[in-house]
Amino acid sequence: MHVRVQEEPFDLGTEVDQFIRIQDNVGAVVTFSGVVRDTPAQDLDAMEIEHYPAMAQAALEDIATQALNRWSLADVIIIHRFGRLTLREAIMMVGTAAPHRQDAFAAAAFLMDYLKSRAPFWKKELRGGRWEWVSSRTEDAEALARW
Amino acid sequence: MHVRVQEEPFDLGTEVDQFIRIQDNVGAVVTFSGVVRDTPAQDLDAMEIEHYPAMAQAALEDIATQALNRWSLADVIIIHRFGRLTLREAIMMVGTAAPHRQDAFAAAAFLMDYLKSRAPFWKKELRGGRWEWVSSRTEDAEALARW
Amino acid sequence: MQILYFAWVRERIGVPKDVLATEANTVSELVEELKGRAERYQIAFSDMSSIRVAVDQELAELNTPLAGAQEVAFFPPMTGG
Amino acid sequence: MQILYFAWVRERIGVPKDVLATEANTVSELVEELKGRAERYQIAFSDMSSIRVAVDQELAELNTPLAGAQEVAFFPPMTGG
Repeated sequence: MHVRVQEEPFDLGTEVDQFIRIQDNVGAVVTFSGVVRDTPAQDLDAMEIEHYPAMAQAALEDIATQALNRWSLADVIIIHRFGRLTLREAIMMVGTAAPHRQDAFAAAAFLMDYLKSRAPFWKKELRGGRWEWVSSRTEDAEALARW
Repeated sequence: MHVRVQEEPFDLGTEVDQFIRIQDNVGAVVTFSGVVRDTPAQDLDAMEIEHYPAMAQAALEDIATQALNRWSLADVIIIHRFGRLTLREAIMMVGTAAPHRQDAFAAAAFLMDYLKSRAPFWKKELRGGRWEWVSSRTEDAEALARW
Repeated sequence: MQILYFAWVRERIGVPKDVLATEANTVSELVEELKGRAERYQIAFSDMSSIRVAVDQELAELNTPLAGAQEVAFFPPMTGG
Repeated sequence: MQILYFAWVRERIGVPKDVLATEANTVSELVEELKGRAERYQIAFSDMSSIRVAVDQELAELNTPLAGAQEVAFFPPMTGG
Protein backbone atom coordinates (compact mmCIF):
# COMPACT_ATOMS: atom_id res chain seq x y z
CA MET A 1 0.00 0.00 0.00
CA HIS A 2 1.34 3.40 -1.01
CA VAL A 3 -0.33 6.58 0.24
CA ARG A 4 1.08 10.06 -0.27
CA VAL A 5 -0.34 13.47 0.58
CA GLN A 6 1.85 16.09 -1.02
CA GLU A 7 2.06 19.66 -2.23
CA GLU A 8 4.45 18.95 -5.14
CA PRO A 9 3.12 18.02 -8.56
CA PHE A 10 3.52 14.39 -9.55
CA ASP A 11 3.98 12.82 -12.94
CA LEU A 12 1.15 10.43 -13.64
CA GLY A 13 3.03 8.39 -16.25
CA THR A 14 5.99 7.88 -13.92
CA GLU A 15 3.75 6.85 -11.04
CA VAL A 16 1.74 4.39 -13.13
CA ASP A 17 4.93 2.92 -14.52
CA GLN A 18 6.52 2.48 -11.11
CA PHE A 19 3.35 1.08 -9.61
CA ILE A 20 3.24 -1.62 -12.30
CA ARG A 21 6.96 -2.31 -12.06
CA ILE A 22 6.85 -3.19 -8.36
CA GLN A 23 4.00 -5.65 -8.78
CA ASP A 24 4.95 -9.24 -8.70
CA ASN A 25 2.15 -11.22 -10.22
CA VAL A 26 -0.86 -9.23 -11.27
CA GLY A 27 -2.91 -9.45 -14.43
CA ALA A 28 -4.81 -6.18 -14.18
CA VAL A 29 -3.96 -2.62 -13.23
CA VAL A 30 -6.55 0.17 -13.10
CA THR A 31 -5.66 3.79 -12.53
CA PHE A 32 -7.83 6.82 -12.03
CA SER A 33 -6.55 10.34 -12.22
CA GLY A 34 -8.40 13.52 -11.35
CA VAL A 35 -7.31 16.55 -13.33
CA VAL A 36 -8.03 20.28 -12.88
CA ARG A 37 -10.52 21.14 -15.59
CA ASP A 38 -11.91 24.46 -16.66
CA THR A 39 -15.33 25.77 -15.65
CA PRO A 40 -18.12 25.80 -18.25
CA ALA A 41 -17.52 29.57 -18.46
CA GLN A 42 -13.81 28.88 -19.09
CA ASP A 43 -12.77 31.35 -16.44
CA LEU A 44 -10.73 29.13 -14.11
CA ASP A 45 -7.43 30.73 -13.16
CA ALA A 46 -6.30 28.38 -10.40
CA MET A 47 -7.39 25.82 -7.84
CA GLU A 48 -6.40 25.71 -4.22
CA ILE A 49 -6.82 22.58 -2.16
CA GLU A 50 -7.03 22.91 1.61
CA HIS A 51 -6.56 19.79 3.69
CA TYR A 52 -6.58 18.64 7.31
CA PRO A 53 -2.96 17.58 7.67
CA ALA A 54 -3.25 15.46 10.81
CA MET A 55 -6.15 13.50 9.35
CA ALA A 56 -5.57 13.29 5.58
CA GLN A 57 -2.87 10.61 5.44
CA ALA A 58 -4.65 8.38 7.98
CA ALA A 59 -8.01 8.78 6.21
CA LEU A 60 -6.51 7.75 2.86
CA GLU A 61 -4.71 4.79 4.46
CA ASP A 62 -7.96 3.71 6.06
CA ILE A 63 -9.79 3.85 2.72
CA ALA A 64 -6.96 1.89 1.05
CA THR A 65 -7.07 -0.75 3.80
CA GLN A 66 -10.82 -1.14 3.35
CA ALA A 67 -10.30 -1.77 -0.37
CA LEU A 68 -7.53 -4.29 0.31
CA ASN A 69 -9.76 -6.16 2.75
CA ARG A 70 -12.73 -6.18 0.47
CA TRP A 71 -11.31 -7.22 -2.89
CA SER A 72 -8.63 -9.60 -3.99
CA LEU A 73 -5.95 -6.98 -4.61
CA ALA A 74 -2.19 -7.17 -4.82
CA ASP A 75 -1.62 -3.47 -4.15
CA VAL A 76 -3.15 -0.01 -3.90
CA ILE A 77 -1.69 3.44 -4.46
CA ILE A 78 -3.25 6.79 -3.57
CA ILE A 79 -1.59 10.15 -4.17
CA HIS A 80 -3.44 13.37 -3.30
CA ARG A 81 -2.13 16.88 -3.65
CA PHE A 82 -2.90 20.00 -1.65
CA GLY A 83 -2.01 23.66 -2.21
CA ARG A 84 -2.13 25.62 -5.46
CA LEU A 85 -2.82 23.87 -8.78
CA THR A 86 -3.30 25.14 -12.30
CA LEU A 87 -5.40 23.99 -15.25
CA ARG A 88 -4.69 20.44 -16.46
CA GLU A 89 -2.55 19.50 -13.44
CA ALA A 90 -3.22 16.15 -11.80
CA ILE A 91 -5.03 16.59 -8.47
CA MET A 92 -4.76 12.98 -7.39
CA MET A 93 -4.55 9.42 -8.56
CA VAL A 94 -5.51 6.00 -7.34
CA GLY A 95 -4.20 2.73 -8.71
CA THR A 96 -5.23 -0.84 -8.04
CA ALA A 97 -3.36 -3.99 -9.03
CA ALA A 98 -5.13 -7.36 -8.95
CA PRO A 99 -5.05 -10.83 -10.44
CA HIS A 100 -8.40 -10.13 -12.17
CA ARG A 101 -9.86 -7.04 -13.77
CA GLN A 102 -13.20 -7.04 -11.94
CA ASP A 103 -11.46 -6.59 -8.58
CA ALA A 104 -9.17 -3.89 -9.94
CA PHE A 105 -12.10 -1.92 -11.44
CA ALA A 106 -14.42 -2.26 -8.45
CA ALA A 107 -11.72 -1.32 -5.94
CA ALA A 108 -10.66 1.76 -7.94
CA ALA A 109 -14.28 2.97 -8.20
CA PHE A 110 -14.76 2.32 -4.46
CA LEU A 111 -11.59 4.26 -3.59
CA MET A 112 -12.80 7.22 -5.65
CA ASP A 113 -16.29 7.25 -4.15
CA TYR A 114 -14.82 7.17 -0.65
CA LEU A 115 -12.17 9.74 -1.39
CA LYS A 116 -14.73 12.19 -2.75
CA SER A 117 -16.83 12.19 0.41
CA ARG A 118 -14.59 10.97 3.20
CA ALA A 119 -11.11 12.37 2.69
CA PRO A 120 -10.52 15.76 4.33
CA PHE A 121 -9.72 17.91 1.31
CA TRP A 122 -11.60 21.00 0.14
CA LYS A 123 -11.29 22.60 -3.28
CA LYS A 124 -11.48 26.31 -3.95
CA GLU A 125 -11.52 27.81 -7.43
CA LEU A 126 -10.18 31.18 -8.56
CA ARG A 127 -12.61 32.37 -11.23
CA GLY A 128 -12.30 35.81 -12.76
CA GLY A 129 -10.36 37.08 -9.76
CA ARG A 130 -12.75 35.62 -7.13
CA TRP A 131 -12.15 32.58 -4.93
CA GLU A 132 -15.09 30.25 -4.50
CA TRP A 133 -15.37 27.00 -2.57
CA VAL A 134 -16.38 24.05 -4.72
CA SER A 135 -19.72 22.64 -3.54
CA SER A 136 -19.95 18.98 -2.73
CA ARG A 137 -22.15 17.07 -5.16
CA THR A 138 -25.14 15.19 -3.76
CA GLU A 139 -24.34 12.34 -6.16
CA ASP A 140 -20.92 11.95 -4.56
CA ALA A 141 -22.44 11.37 -1.13
CA GLU A 142 -25.03 9.04 -2.65
CA ALA A 143 -22.37 7.07 -4.52
CA LEU A 144 -21.25 5.57 -1.19
CA ALA A 145 -24.56 3.78 -0.77
CA ARG A 146 -23.69 1.19 -3.37
CA TRP A 147 -20.72 -0.22 -1.41
CA MET B 1 -9.97 8.04 -30.67
CA HIS B 2 -6.65 6.20 -30.75
CA VAL B 3 -6.51 2.51 -31.64
CA ARG B 4 -3.32 0.59 -32.23
CA VAL B 5 -2.72 -3.10 -32.88
CA GLN B 6 1.00 -3.74 -32.69
CA GLU B 7 3.69 -6.32 -32.16
CA GLU B 8 6.14 -3.99 -30.40
CA PRO B 9 6.07 -3.56 -26.63
CA PHE B 10 4.67 -0.26 -25.41
CA ASP B 11 5.48 1.72 -22.33
CA LEU B 12 2.38 2.11 -20.20
CA GLY B 13 3.61 5.20 -18.33
CA THR B 14 4.47 6.99 -21.56
CA GLU B 15 1.12 6.14 -23.12
CA VAL B 16 -0.87 7.25 -20.07
CA ASP B 17 1.11 10.46 -19.91
CA GLN B 18 0.61 11.27 -23.58
CA PHE B 19 -3.05 10.38 -23.46
CA ILE B 20 -3.59 12.84 -20.61
CA ARG B 21 -1.45 15.52 -22.23
CA ILE B 22 -3.50 15.66 -25.43
CA GLN B 23 -6.80 16.08 -23.56
CA ASP B 24 -8.21 19.53 -23.53
CA ASN B 25 -10.71 19.72 -20.76
CA VAL B 26 -11.32 16.53 -18.86
CA GLY B 27 -11.62 15.95 -15.13
CA ALA B 28 -11.17 12.19 -15.04
CA VAL B 29 -8.91 9.69 -16.75
CA VAL B 30 -9.22 5.93 -16.18
CA THR B 31 -6.73 3.43 -17.56
CA PHE B 32 -6.74 -0.33 -17.53
CA SER B 33 -3.73 -2.41 -18.36
CA GLY B 34 -3.57 -6.16 -18.83
CA VAL B 35 -0.25 -7.70 -17.90
CA VAL B 36 1.18 -11.19 -18.53
CA ARG B 37 1.02 -12.95 -15.20
CA ASP B 38 2.36 -16.29 -14.11
CA THR B 39 0.26 -19.44 -13.82
CA PRO B 40 -0.65 -20.70 -10.33
CA ALA B 41 2.04 -23.39 -10.89
CA GLN B 42 4.53 -20.62 -11.73
CA ASP B 43 5.61 -22.35 -14.92
CA LEU B 44 4.83 -19.74 -17.53
CA ASP B 45 7.70 -19.24 -19.96
CA ALA B 46 6.04 -17.09 -22.59
CA MET B 47 2.76 -15.99 -24.11
CA GLU B 48 1.94 -15.83 -27.78
CA ILE B 49 -0.99 -13.80 -29.03
CA GLU B 50 -2.49 -14.70 -32.40
CA HIS B 51 -4.80 -12.19 -34.05
CA TYR B 52 -6.93 -11.75 -37.15
CA PRO B 53 -5.08 -8.87 -38.79
CA ALA B 54 -7.79 -7.76 -41.24
CA MET B 55 -10.39 -7.65 -38.46
CA ALA B 56 -8.57 -6.62 -35.27
CA GLN B 57 -8.14 -2.89 -35.87
CA ALA B 58 -11.71 -2.46 -37.13
CA ALA B 59 -13.14 -4.48 -34.22
CA LEU B 60 -11.32 -2.32 -31.67
CA GLU B 61 -12.38 0.88 -33.45
CA ASP B 62 -15.96 -0.33 -33.42
CA ILE B 63 -15.82 -1.04 -29.68
CA ALA B 64 -14.25 2.38 -29.04
CA THR B 65 -16.97 4.07 -31.13
CA GLN B 66 -19.69 2.30 -29.16
CA ALA B 67 -18.16 3.61 -25.92
CA LEU B 68 -17.90 7.15 -27.30
CA ASN B 69 -21.56 7.06 -28.35
CA ARG B 70 -22.75 5.67 -25.09
CA TRP B 71 -20.97 7.78 -22.48
CA SER B 72 -20.00 11.40 -22.23
CA LEU B 73 -16.34 10.91 -23.11
CA ALA B 74 -13.68 13.23 -24.44
CA ASP B 75 -11.42 10.49 -25.77
CA VAL B 76 -10.62 6.77 -25.83
CA ILE B 77 -7.38 4.90 -26.40
CA ILE B 78 -6.93 1.17 -27.04
CA ILE B 79 -3.59 -0.50 -27.63
CA HIS B 80 -3.41 -4.28 -28.11
CA ARG B 81 -0.32 -6.31 -28.80
CA PHE B 82 0.11 -9.54 -30.72
CA GLY B 83 3.08 -11.91 -31.09
CA ARG B 84 5.43 -13.12 -28.37
CA LEU B 85 5.27 -11.66 -24.85
CA THR B 86 7.09 -12.47 -21.63
CA LEU B 87 6.13 -12.36 -17.98
CA ARG B 88 5.08 -8.93 -16.68
CA GLU B 89 4.86 -7.37 -20.12
CA ALA B 90 1.79 -5.24 -20.89
CA ILE B 91 -0.60 -7.08 -23.23
CA MET B 92 -2.91 -4.19 -23.82
CA MET B 93 -4.33 -1.02 -22.37
CA VAL B 94 -7.47 1.03 -22.61
CA GLY B 95 -7.84 4.61 -21.46
CA THR B 96 -10.91 6.81 -21.14
CA ALA B 97 -10.99 10.57 -20.58
CA ALA B 98 -14.20 12.25 -19.47
CA PRO B 99 -15.54 15.31 -17.69
CA HIS B 100 -16.83 13.07 -14.87
CA ARG B 101 -15.44 9.94 -13.27
CA GLN B 102 -18.55 7.77 -13.57
CA ASP B 103 -18.41 7.95 -17.36
CA ALA B 104 -14.68 7.27 -17.43
CA PHE B 105 -15.04 4.20 -15.16
CA ALA B 106 -18.09 2.73 -16.87
CA ALA B 107 -16.65 3.18 -20.36
CA ALA B 108 -13.32 1.58 -19.40
CA ALA B 109 -15.09 -1.46 -17.87
CA PHE B 110 -17.33 -1.71 -20.96
CA LEU B 111 -14.32 -1.57 -23.30
CA MET B 112 -12.64 -4.38 -21.37
CA ASP B 113 -15.72 -6.60 -21.30
CA TYR B 114 -16.14 -6.17 -25.04
CA LEU B 115 -12.47 -6.62 -25.81
CA LYS B 116 -12.34 -9.88 -23.88
CA SER B 117 -15.13 -11.51 -25.90
CA ARG B 118 -15.38 -9.59 -29.16
CA ALA B 119 -11.88 -8.68 -30.28
CA PRO B 120 -10.17 -11.30 -32.48
CA PHE B 121 -7.15 -12.16 -30.36
CA TRP B 122 -6.22 -15.60 -28.97
CA LYS B 123 -3.72 -16.24 -26.22
CA LYS B 124 -1.45 -19.25 -26.05
CA GLU B 125 0.79 -20.01 -23.09
CA LEU B 126 4.14 -21.81 -23.07
CA ARG B 127 4.17 -23.79 -19.83
CA GLY B 128 6.98 -26.17 -19.05
CA GLY B 129 7.87 -26.51 -22.72
CA ARG B 130 4.29 -27.06 -23.94
CA TRP B 131 2.08 -24.56 -25.74
CA GLU B 132 -1.54 -24.42 -24.63
CA TRP B 133 -4.39 -22.22 -25.80
CA VAL B 134 -5.93 -20.13 -23.04
CA SER B 135 -9.58 -21.07 -22.58
CA SER B 136 -12.18 -18.37 -22.70
CA ARG B 137 -13.85 -17.75 -19.37
CA THR B 138 -17.62 -18.12 -19.15
CA GLU B 139 -17.71 -15.04 -16.91
CA ASP B 140 -16.16 -12.98 -19.70
CA ALA B 141 -18.95 -13.84 -22.11
CA GLU B 142 -21.51 -13.25 -19.35
CA ALA B 143 -19.99 -9.89 -18.49
CA LEU B 144 -21.41 -8.48 -21.75
CA ALA B 145 -24.96 -9.01 -20.54
CA ARG B 146 -24.78 -6.05 -18.18
CA TRP B 147 -24.26 -3.46 -20.94
CA MET C 1 -9.28 20.67 23.75
CA GLN C 2 -8.23 21.86 20.31
CA ILE C 3 -11.04 22.89 17.97
CA LEU C 4 -10.05 23.13 14.30
CA TYR C 5 -11.94 24.76 11.45
CA PHE C 6 -11.42 24.19 7.73
CA ALA C 7 -12.50 25.74 4.44
CA TRP C 8 -15.49 28.11 4.69
CA VAL C 9 -16.12 27.14 8.32
CA ARG C 10 -12.65 28.52 9.09
CA GLU C 11 -13.34 31.64 7.00
CA ARG C 12 -16.67 32.34 8.72
CA ILE C 13 -15.28 31.83 12.20
CA GLY C 14 -12.21 33.88 11.31
CA VAL C 15 -9.60 31.68 12.99
CA PRO C 16 -8.18 28.26 12.09
CA LYS C 17 -8.46 26.99 15.64
CA ASP C 18 -9.54 27.56 19.21
CA VAL C 19 -8.11 25.98 22.30
CA LEU C 20 -10.56 25.68 25.14
CA ALA C 21 -11.51 23.75 28.23
CA THR C 22 -15.03 22.41 27.83
CA GLU C 23 -17.42 20.23 29.74
CA ALA C 24 -19.46 19.40 26.65
CA ASN C 25 -20.34 15.69 26.59
CA THR C 26 -21.07 15.47 22.88
CA VAL C 27 -20.21 17.26 19.63
CA SER C 28 -23.70 18.82 19.76
CA GLU C 29 -23.11 20.31 23.18
CA LEU C 30 -19.77 21.67 22.00
CA VAL C 31 -21.44 23.36 19.03
CA GLU C 32 -23.96 25.02 21.36
CA GLU C 33 -21.14 26.22 23.59
CA LEU C 34 -19.22 27.63 20.61
CA LYS C 35 -22.34 29.42 19.32
CA GLY C 36 -22.46 31.28 22.61
CA ARG C 37 -18.98 32.72 22.08
CA ALA C 38 -19.73 35.16 19.25
CA GLU C 39 -22.10 35.82 16.38
CA ARG C 40 -19.62 34.50 13.77
CA TYR C 41 -19.85 31.06 15.41
CA GLN C 42 -23.64 31.26 15.27
CA ILE C 43 -23.42 32.07 11.57
CA ALA C 44 -20.90 29.32 10.84
CA PHE C 45 -22.99 26.73 12.69
CA SER C 46 -26.43 27.99 11.63
CA ASP C 47 -27.05 25.03 9.30
CA MET C 48 -25.52 21.92 10.80
CA SER C 49 -26.64 19.79 7.83
CA SER C 50 -23.81 21.40 5.87
CA ILE C 51 -21.20 20.80 8.58
CA ARG C 52 -19.09 17.68 9.01
CA VAL C 53 -17.11 16.85 12.12
CA ALA C 54 -14.12 14.75 13.08
CA VAL C 55 -13.20 13.77 16.64
CA ASP C 56 -9.52 12.94 17.05
CA GLN C 57 -9.17 12.75 13.24
CA GLU C 58 -12.02 10.31 12.75
CA LEU C 59 -15.29 11.29 11.11
CA ALA C 60 -17.97 11.62 13.77
CA GLU C 61 -21.60 12.61 14.29
CA LEU C 62 -23.33 15.32 16.32
CA ASN C 63 -24.10 12.82 19.07
CA THR C 64 -20.56 11.43 19.24
CA PRO C 65 -19.35 11.60 22.88
CA LEU C 66 -16.32 13.76 23.60
CA ALA C 67 -14.99 11.88 26.65
CA GLY C 68 -11.19 11.84 26.33
CA ALA C 69 -11.16 13.64 22.99
CA GLN C 70 -8.17 15.90 22.30
CA GLU C 71 -9.15 17.42 18.97
CA VAL C 72 -12.44 18.23 17.30
CA ALA C 73 -12.57 19.58 13.75
CA PHE C 74 -15.49 21.23 11.92
CA PHE C 75 -15.61 21.59 8.16
CA PRO C 76 -17.92 21.56 5.11
CA PRO C 77 -18.67 18.36 3.18
CA MET C 78 -15.39 17.18 1.70
CA THR C 79 -14.58 17.80 -1.95
CA GLY C 80 -11.41 15.81 -2.48
CA GLY C 81 -10.62 13.43 -5.28
CA MET D 1 -14.33 -17.14 -51.24
CA GLN D 2 -11.51 -17.01 -48.69
CA ILE D 3 -11.97 -19.14 -45.59
CA LEU D 4 -9.64 -18.28 -42.70
CA TYR D 5 -8.89 -20.31 -39.57
CA PHE D 6 -7.35 -19.05 -36.36
CA ALA D 7 -5.90 -20.48 -33.15
CA TRP D 8 -6.76 -24.16 -32.49
CA VAL D 9 -9.24 -24.22 -35.39
CA ARG D 10 -6.29 -23.43 -37.68
CA GLU D 11 -4.16 -26.06 -35.93
CA ARG D 12 -6.80 -28.79 -36.26
CA ILE D 13 -7.51 -28.02 -39.89
CA GLY D 14 -3.80 -27.79 -40.60
CA VAL D 15 -3.87 -24.77 -42.88
CA PRO D 16 -4.47 -21.07 -42.17
CA LYS D 17 -6.82 -20.66 -45.11
CA ASP D 18 -8.73 -22.22 -47.96
CA VAL D 19 -9.86 -20.53 -51.14
CA LEU D 20 -12.95 -22.08 -52.67
CA ALA D 21 -15.99 -21.48 -54.82
CA THR D 22 -19.09 -22.36 -52.83
CA GLU D 23 -22.81 -22.21 -53.29
CA ALA D 24 -23.50 -22.33 -49.57
CA ASN D 25 -26.23 -19.84 -48.64
CA THR D 26 -25.36 -19.59 -44.97
CA VAL D 27 -22.44 -20.10 -42.62
CA SER D 28 -24.05 -23.37 -41.55
CA GLU D 29 -24.17 -24.71 -45.07
CA LEU D 30 -20.54 -23.71 -45.57
CA VAL D 31 -19.56 -25.65 -42.43
CA GLU D 32 -21.35 -28.78 -43.74
CA GLU D 33 -19.56 -28.39 -47.04
CA LEU D 34 -16.17 -28.04 -45.33
CA LYS D 35 -16.82 -31.09 -43.15
CA GLY D 36 -17.18 -33.08 -46.35
CA ARG D 37 -13.64 -32.20 -47.44
CA ALA D 38 -11.64 -34.23 -44.93
CA GLU D 39 -11.78 -35.72 -41.46
CA ARG D 40 -9.70 -32.90 -39.93
CA TYR D 41 -12.53 -30.47 -40.86
CA GLN D 42 -15.05 -32.80 -39.22
CA ILE D 43 -12.93 -32.83 -36.06
CA ALA D 44 -12.40 -29.06 -36.05
CA PHE D 45 -16.15 -28.40 -36.52
CA SER D 46 -17.41 -31.26 -34.32
CA ASP D 47 -18.62 -28.92 -31.56
CA MET D 48 -19.93 -25.73 -33.13
CA SER D 49 -20.75 -24.26 -29.69
CA SER D 50 -17.02 -23.65 -29.29
CA ILE D 51 -16.59 -22.04 -32.70
CA ARG D 52 -17.06 -18.38 -33.51
CA VAL D 53 -17.39 -16.99 -37.00
CA ALA D 54 -16.85 -13.71 -38.79
CA VAL D 55 -18.20 -12.86 -42.25
CA ASP D 56 -16.23 -10.13 -44.00
CA GLN D 57 -14.53 -9.28 -40.69
CA GLU D 58 -17.78 -8.85 -38.75
CA LEU D 59 -18.87 -11.31 -36.05
CA ALA D 60 -21.67 -13.45 -37.44
CA GLU D 61 -23.92 -16.43 -36.59
CA LEU D 62 -24.41 -19.86 -38.11
CA ASN D 63 -27.51 -18.67 -39.93
CA THR D 64 -25.85 -15.53 -41.33
CA PRO D 65 -26.36 -15.46 -45.12
CA LEU D 66 -23.27 -15.55 -47.30
CA ALA D 67 -24.63 -13.69 -50.32
CA GLY D 68 -21.83 -11.45 -51.57
CA ALA D 69 -19.40 -12.42 -48.81
CA GLN D 70 -15.69 -12.42 -49.71
CA GLU D 71 -14.16 -13.77 -46.52
CA VAL D 72 -15.38 -16.09 -43.76
CA ALA D 73 -13.26 -16.80 -40.69
CA PHE D 74 -13.65 -19.54 -38.08
CA PHE D 75 -12.01 -19.42 -34.68
CA PRO D 76 -12.44 -20.32 -30.99
CA PRO D 77 -14.03 -17.91 -28.50
CA MET D 78 -11.76 -14.87 -28.32
CA THR D 79 -9.35 -14.41 -25.42
CA GLY D 80 -8.00 -10.93 -25.96
CA GLY D 81 -7.70 -8.17 -23.39
